[in-house]
Amino acid sequence: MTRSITLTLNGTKRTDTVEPRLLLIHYLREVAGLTGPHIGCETSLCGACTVHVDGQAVKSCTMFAVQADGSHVLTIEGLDAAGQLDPMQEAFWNEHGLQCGFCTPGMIMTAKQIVERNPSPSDEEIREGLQGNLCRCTGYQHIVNAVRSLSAKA
Amino acid sequence: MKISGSYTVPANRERTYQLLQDPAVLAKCMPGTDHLDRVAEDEYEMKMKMAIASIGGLFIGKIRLADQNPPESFRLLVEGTGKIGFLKGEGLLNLIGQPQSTEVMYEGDVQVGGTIASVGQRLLDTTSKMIIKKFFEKLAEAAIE
Amino acid sequence: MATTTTKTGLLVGQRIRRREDPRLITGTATYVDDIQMPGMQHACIVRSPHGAAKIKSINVKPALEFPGVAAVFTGKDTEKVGPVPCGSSLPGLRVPHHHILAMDRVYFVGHPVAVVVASDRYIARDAAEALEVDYEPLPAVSDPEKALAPGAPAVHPEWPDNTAFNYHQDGGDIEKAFAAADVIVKQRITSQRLIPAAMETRGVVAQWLAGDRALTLHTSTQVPHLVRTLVAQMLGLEENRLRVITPEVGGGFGSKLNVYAEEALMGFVAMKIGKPVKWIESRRENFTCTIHGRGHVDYFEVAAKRDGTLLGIKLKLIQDLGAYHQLLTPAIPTLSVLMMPGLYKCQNIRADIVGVFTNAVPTDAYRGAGRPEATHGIERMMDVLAAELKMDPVEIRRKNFIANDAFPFHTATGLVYDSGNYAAPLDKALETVGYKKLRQEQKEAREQGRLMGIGLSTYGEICAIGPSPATPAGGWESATVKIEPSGKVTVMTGCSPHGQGEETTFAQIAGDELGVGIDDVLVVHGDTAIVQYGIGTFGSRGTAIGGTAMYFAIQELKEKIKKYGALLLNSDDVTFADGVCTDNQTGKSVPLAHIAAASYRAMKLPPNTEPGLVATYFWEPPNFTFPFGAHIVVTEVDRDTGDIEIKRYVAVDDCGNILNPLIVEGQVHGGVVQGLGQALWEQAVYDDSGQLVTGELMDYALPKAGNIPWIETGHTITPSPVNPLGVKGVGEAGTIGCSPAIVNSVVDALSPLGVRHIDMPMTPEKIWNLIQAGGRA
Amino acid sequence: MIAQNFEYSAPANLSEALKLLADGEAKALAGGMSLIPLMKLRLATPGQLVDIGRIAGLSYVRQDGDAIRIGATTTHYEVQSSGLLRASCPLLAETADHIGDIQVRNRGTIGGSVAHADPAADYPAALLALEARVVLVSAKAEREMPIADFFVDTFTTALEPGELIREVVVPVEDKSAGTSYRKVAQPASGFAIVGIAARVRQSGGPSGKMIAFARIGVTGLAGKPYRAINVEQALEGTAGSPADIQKAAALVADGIEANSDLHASDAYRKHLAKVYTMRALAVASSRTA
Repeated sequence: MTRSITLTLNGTKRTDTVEPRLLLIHYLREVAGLTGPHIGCETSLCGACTVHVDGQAVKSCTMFAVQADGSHVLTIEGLDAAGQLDPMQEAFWNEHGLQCGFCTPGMIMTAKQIVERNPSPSDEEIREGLQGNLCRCTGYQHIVNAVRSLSAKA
Repeated sequence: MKISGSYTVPANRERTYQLLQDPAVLAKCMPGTDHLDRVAEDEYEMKMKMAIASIGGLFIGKIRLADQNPPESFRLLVEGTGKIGFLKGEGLLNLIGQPQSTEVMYEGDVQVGGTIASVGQRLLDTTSKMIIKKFFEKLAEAAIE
Repeated sequence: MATTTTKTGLLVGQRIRRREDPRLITGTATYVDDIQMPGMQHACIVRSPHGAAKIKSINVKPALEFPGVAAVFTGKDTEKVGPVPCGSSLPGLRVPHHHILAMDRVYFVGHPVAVVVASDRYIARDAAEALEVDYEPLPAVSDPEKALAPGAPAVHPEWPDNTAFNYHQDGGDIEKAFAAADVIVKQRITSQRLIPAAMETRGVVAQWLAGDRALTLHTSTQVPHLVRTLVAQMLGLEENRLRVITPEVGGGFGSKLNVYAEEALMGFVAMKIGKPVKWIESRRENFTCTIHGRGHVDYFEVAAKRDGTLLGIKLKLIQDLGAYHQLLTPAIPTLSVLMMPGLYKCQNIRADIVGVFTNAVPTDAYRGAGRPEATHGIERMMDVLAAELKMDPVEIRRKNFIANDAFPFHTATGLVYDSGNYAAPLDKALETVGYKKLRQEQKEAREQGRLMGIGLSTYGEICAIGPSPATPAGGWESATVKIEPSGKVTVMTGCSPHGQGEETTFAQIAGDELGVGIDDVLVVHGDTAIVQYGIGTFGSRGTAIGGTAMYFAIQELKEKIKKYGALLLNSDDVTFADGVCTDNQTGKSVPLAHIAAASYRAMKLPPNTEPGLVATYFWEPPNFTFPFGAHIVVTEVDRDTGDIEIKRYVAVDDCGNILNPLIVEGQVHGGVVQGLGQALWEQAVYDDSGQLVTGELMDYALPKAGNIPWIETGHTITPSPVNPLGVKGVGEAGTIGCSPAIVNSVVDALSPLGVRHIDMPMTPEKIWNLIQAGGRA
Repeated sequence: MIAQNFEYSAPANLSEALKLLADGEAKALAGGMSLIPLMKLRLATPGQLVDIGRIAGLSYVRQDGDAIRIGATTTHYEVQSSGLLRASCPLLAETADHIGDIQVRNRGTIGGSVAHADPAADYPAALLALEARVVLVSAKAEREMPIADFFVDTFTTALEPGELIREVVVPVEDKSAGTSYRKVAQPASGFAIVGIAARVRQSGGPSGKMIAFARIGVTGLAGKPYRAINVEQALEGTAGSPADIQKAAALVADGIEANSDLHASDAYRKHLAKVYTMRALAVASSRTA
């Protein structure tokens, strides 16, 4: 009942044998050994597991790893692969867009998608864009500041 | 969860009452149930294969008829347990004779527990209404047969 | 004690981005679920689906038969493990024996019944589903007032009245106060059950090294040392054989200020199977098994003179405890009583608490822990009273504020408020929001039939918890400061932060005190094998107590630095400042790194001085601190739908000196939004059979980015004299100030309809019903 | 969090997929936004999944005369960002804006959503107002039906075992039409407590403007989405004044057995439906040319 899948994870191709029911988040964390994408719920609402699959922000808890066969998967770990923080990571740091940090990797991946699609979003558009990512610490304001700070630069 | 409502069955009161006491008819009306196994006077065991869209599961439970006052009223007690949760319901059914039919008025309380209770809140009301509707539709079919 | 006024250093007082962030923004931080160990097993806990039931039998065989299952344990196996501890004591408190796994009865949905251990989490989950438990469901009761009614189902059969304790407190002469009153107002006010919902659920990794008789628990907690002491007791293990490591913790808000059954259970499992074991709580488990907060029904009576002077406050408080006591469960409502008079000089109080068992998960400390309930009560009552007397809510508050020259102020509840200038944040908030103009706008809005509201709260809180006599398990904090041979500084704090940024703020203080750069300071926490005994992070205590302990350790070190400096400079008149020791006579100086190296090389020692530069300080605070502030909220209610729009949110807080404005703002924002959650959406709902019907994020509404207002923050600064840093604490301020301000605003909006009070959460439907009923619903 | 095990296949083309689905035992998986959460909670335990998400040629938005054909696996994001739909069927694109969140819209598909028939889903309101049609295929046959016939009951559709939605067909909107989707979202899950899709056209006669055509789709209110024909009829032929709209909107919940849950009682839902019908109609009217 297992299947072989091949995908490009943060720029590196890898092949693994997985059960069809293995969620992409569990694949990333337990098979590929990543620690960035997190699990904060089981109803696909918290967004802590957000990664990009072929350039699209998705909740990796709501996708089976087999569905990502042949895809390019980018996680938070892939953002600073060149040793340089991604501007969005830098923005979260500068604006204190995180406290406990648990939602942060998913939040950053969604934030990146927001500005990729709309380089100068309004506050309202930023907030709407973050509806699928829950944060219990920050009250979101500094996160909105972080995303906006980047859009101003763009 | 409180439920109440009424449904009109195309049969006279005596026949409607009879149908509602008949385990073979009840089995037909309960969605996903093949048959009822009698375990005591007016008490039956059942296996119910629930399937509402993608949501599904096997429930094993009991159904009991009580406080019979033919052909006017009786009490229906249902309980079932499955992997996705359990339910326990009790309802009073009042039969009111109409010229060509019988109005069955029901009023009761259903307790739902387990996974379905903690994650399925927004679906309980709609789906229970649907199940009740299907029950009476089948009953109506049985009445015409 | 000497207090610095707002002192801005090179580091202290600056908006410095956090030192902990690089690992968090790159996804390389280690939370419990990130820990992997060779041979590690995974646990899945089987839990009660019933609010109350007898366990007739458990069949573990189908679970054990799954390939990959290592073990299954039930209550019989863990019977000898000590009970989950209750750390608070009240006279006559009834404490049910809280087994780590249920014995013959379950008391709430989620009650752990068995644990299945397998080689991976998927198998553990499959096997757990196969395990068979035969229950006999029993009647349950989940509403505390219903639980007190005669004939209610008994949560614990041995206590049919469901009463865990009665607590009474008097201050002043309440009878006289009420006899002298021109007006008495009464109101029932609830603070609904809330789910803390830290984004990281709880989790434990336990490892037992039989040869060393050593157990290591990695657990997501706010109190690693307390977990060590108490779990060791539960397991019958010598305390020094248990090491507790708190890796990165993804939020707590009080829900991880506890010792849980699962922490001992994983220790038990690891010891039994001889392999490491991991348990990660699911979100549904988090909702049903991790403590809830609030759960108050309060009956307030306030006596006043016609001019608005408060004379006395009576409170009958019904506390929903849940089925058991967790660590602090019964103590939480007593904090509410302490804070009853708020910022007002009212000296007559009476409080009666009844603690009620219900078929629900225990309540315990959730952000604010007892103080938000108290503040919500008094701040609502001030508005109820103002409405009765037709006074402006600002004026009635000013009239009753404790005067600036009255500090330290002894309250009727036995506290001594450290310092305060209560009008200052109120004035600033009023000015920021443009109060006079707003009232004019409101008048015009009302003429147009619009429902516009202006609400405020002037809140006070008890922070820096706390002096040991007032805190179960001790209220001091510890720090060890080591200046390494290279001059780099390592701080080990007994606090165990989880998002508060203490790695940064502590480094700011240490950097300024020792004259080193922020990157020269490393702050270490959360490992009982490395860090000296400590208490933890909760009750807005981290900086005020933990930071102060570090401050004093540094002062000791500075003395030692000067001795070595004097030795190296061959002088007996030196000062240490900005990282160098200077001969006051010659002006010659030696940097800290040289001094540190010399202290470890120890070629020559100053008189009566040991080698090395290490100091440990345990600081016992002489008092709590008492921050305060004013929040003003402008709302407009949609007549057609009952929707509440928050048009302005102004929060002016006074938390004493501010070490890092960026972090303080973040704490206020987060706190306010949790208060907003309570005011508008959040509520843990149990039905009559004890089912938690808000059992997932699908039905329990956490605030989202898109439905909250912009928060305008401001500060006034009234340093605390309790500690030399002059800080008070800010972790809970936002939450405490928020909910009454919002409710007051919406009540104000609906006041033309005669509305005097609304219970939280103020759902649109509730508001719409009030509008439909012309305020009488 | 962990689904029960299942067999998985990812056919490369539609006919292969239909073959695998033919016996009615396997369940089709598209974006998985409805199915996977249920599987994780083990509320759904299909033994076999056929992943239609990677079948080439099932994801498209294209104009075909006076209709726009939308392939079943077209994502909500593709719908909301489709220039063709924004220009020629803006109601559907606007409705997609309201579904879930960015991540859900990136994965969720129109076919999956419609086939799931969640009584609180957003699309059905718009599709009913648009009088859309669905094209269904099975290994044996292909058929097309009006969307109103497709939604049978709560989570129940006209899909036969082994049958798939192949495409959804919506009309190219008349340039003069004004449309709007207005929704009350449940604050926790984002599902519609009530969602109203409105579509109107005005005709200008010598005696002034008049509502010549109105279509109203309602979701969230009842066990299944429906078209509020009584509102449409009450409105058509009127001048479309606020009073006309109010009078017509008041009929939206007539004879409807409304849902009731933790988040909204039946009475409140019915009331919201009226208010939001007014609001959707007001916006739609303001958008008419």
